[in-house]
Amino acid sequence: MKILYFAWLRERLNRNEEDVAPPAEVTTVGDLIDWLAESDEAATLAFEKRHLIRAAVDGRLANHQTSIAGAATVALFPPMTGG
Amino acid sequence: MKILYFAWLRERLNRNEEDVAPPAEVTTVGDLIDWLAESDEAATLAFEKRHLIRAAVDGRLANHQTSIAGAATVALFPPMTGG
Amino acid sequence: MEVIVTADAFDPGEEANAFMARTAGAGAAVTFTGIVRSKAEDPILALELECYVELAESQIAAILAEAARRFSLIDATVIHRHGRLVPGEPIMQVMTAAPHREDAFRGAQFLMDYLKTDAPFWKKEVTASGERWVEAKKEDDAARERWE
Amino acid sequence: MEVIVTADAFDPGEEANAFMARTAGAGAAVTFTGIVRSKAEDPILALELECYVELAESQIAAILAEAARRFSLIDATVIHRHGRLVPGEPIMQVMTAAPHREDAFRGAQFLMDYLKTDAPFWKKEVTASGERWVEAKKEDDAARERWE
Repeated sequence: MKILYFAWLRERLNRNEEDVAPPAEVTTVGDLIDWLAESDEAATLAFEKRHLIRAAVDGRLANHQTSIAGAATVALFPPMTGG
Repeated sequence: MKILYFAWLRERLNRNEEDVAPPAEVTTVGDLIDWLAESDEAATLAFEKRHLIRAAVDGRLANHQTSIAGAATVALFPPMTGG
Repeated sequence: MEVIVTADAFDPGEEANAFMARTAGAGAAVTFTGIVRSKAEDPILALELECYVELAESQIAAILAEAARRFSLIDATVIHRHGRLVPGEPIMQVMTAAPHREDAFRGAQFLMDYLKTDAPFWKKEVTASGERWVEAKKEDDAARERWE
Repeated sequence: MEVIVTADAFDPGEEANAFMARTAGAGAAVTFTGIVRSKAEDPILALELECYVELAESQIAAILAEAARRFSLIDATVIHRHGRLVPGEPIMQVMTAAPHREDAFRGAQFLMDYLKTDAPFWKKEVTASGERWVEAKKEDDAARERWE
């Protein structure tokens, strides 16, 4: 599963993307965030404000309850500030 | 006193403007409309829908109660349809 | 703040660019362009706009000043044509600039609502079967009243 | 309906003219242009816009379709830049065309409110003393919620 990072989340993690293989019990976006947060200290800090993390699963906006079953790409990012 | 006419009021009266000298008892826009309506048959017809007539006195939008005392120019016209 | 009442054609995009170029510090610019419309089921050949030019200029200037005050506009311009126009031609354009988008939008809407009812222009449609004056719309009065 | 997500600069007036040229039958066209703003008391050197391009394109297309449906738009276009921009440069532009002005205005406002909260762009301000990510505003969430 490919994870994409944007904006300050990308900067804090110091990577644009990574390939991960979460265990079977990681079934939702929220689970994925919790699991990624345990990777290392930088990740724990980056995901600290968990409620601020937005997501897209396979190119569709998602929320923390959205399933990631079978997903190829999950994007994680802060609240959007376009327009 | 110069009277200016616009749009269908101008067309029905068949004139753009005219100079008039209303009697002393004609003190408001409404009085002026009533007085002009008595000029001839075309005027009676043109001013028939009295409530539709809008006015400007010396270049300021006015209503039927507005005084015309000392006015140099009174414009009379139908509701505006600009924009 | 600029008022242009003219019989000449104008270029909407060029005017918008010129407006934005002279409006430093604005984060938001809104342009409304009114265009001569011809319905397929009832085509018009031309739109004739009659205008009381002196009053139009002073009225639009007053409406602009009020809009700038109410919506903290950095700048605003109204261009309004008169004379004979054909379908597809721009009739008029309102441009507003403000620090934030909501004021720019509301300023432009306010200007449009007031121009519709308080600027001395009269539209006549020329069709194949004759001419007809456009009647003032009740909706336009209602739209204006929401700002009172 | 057109979505342009690009790193290239665009000409706001030229785009508005091209939009109006391809929108026959509209009586009303509204253009909103968002411009990089630098406050005198807190100047910025540049605005860096990060973008998730694929998602931006599909999200904007979905928002456009919804706007067209709600406000009977004849046409609508969104242009949104990403990359490094300097103060005074246009960031993005929304254009709507409708038979009547109220729909054109409301369609453009709807698009703006949704773009602010639902299009994957992130702004970073570059100042003489460093860089800072622009925070999402509560007002933008509130503005969006009025359409729910």
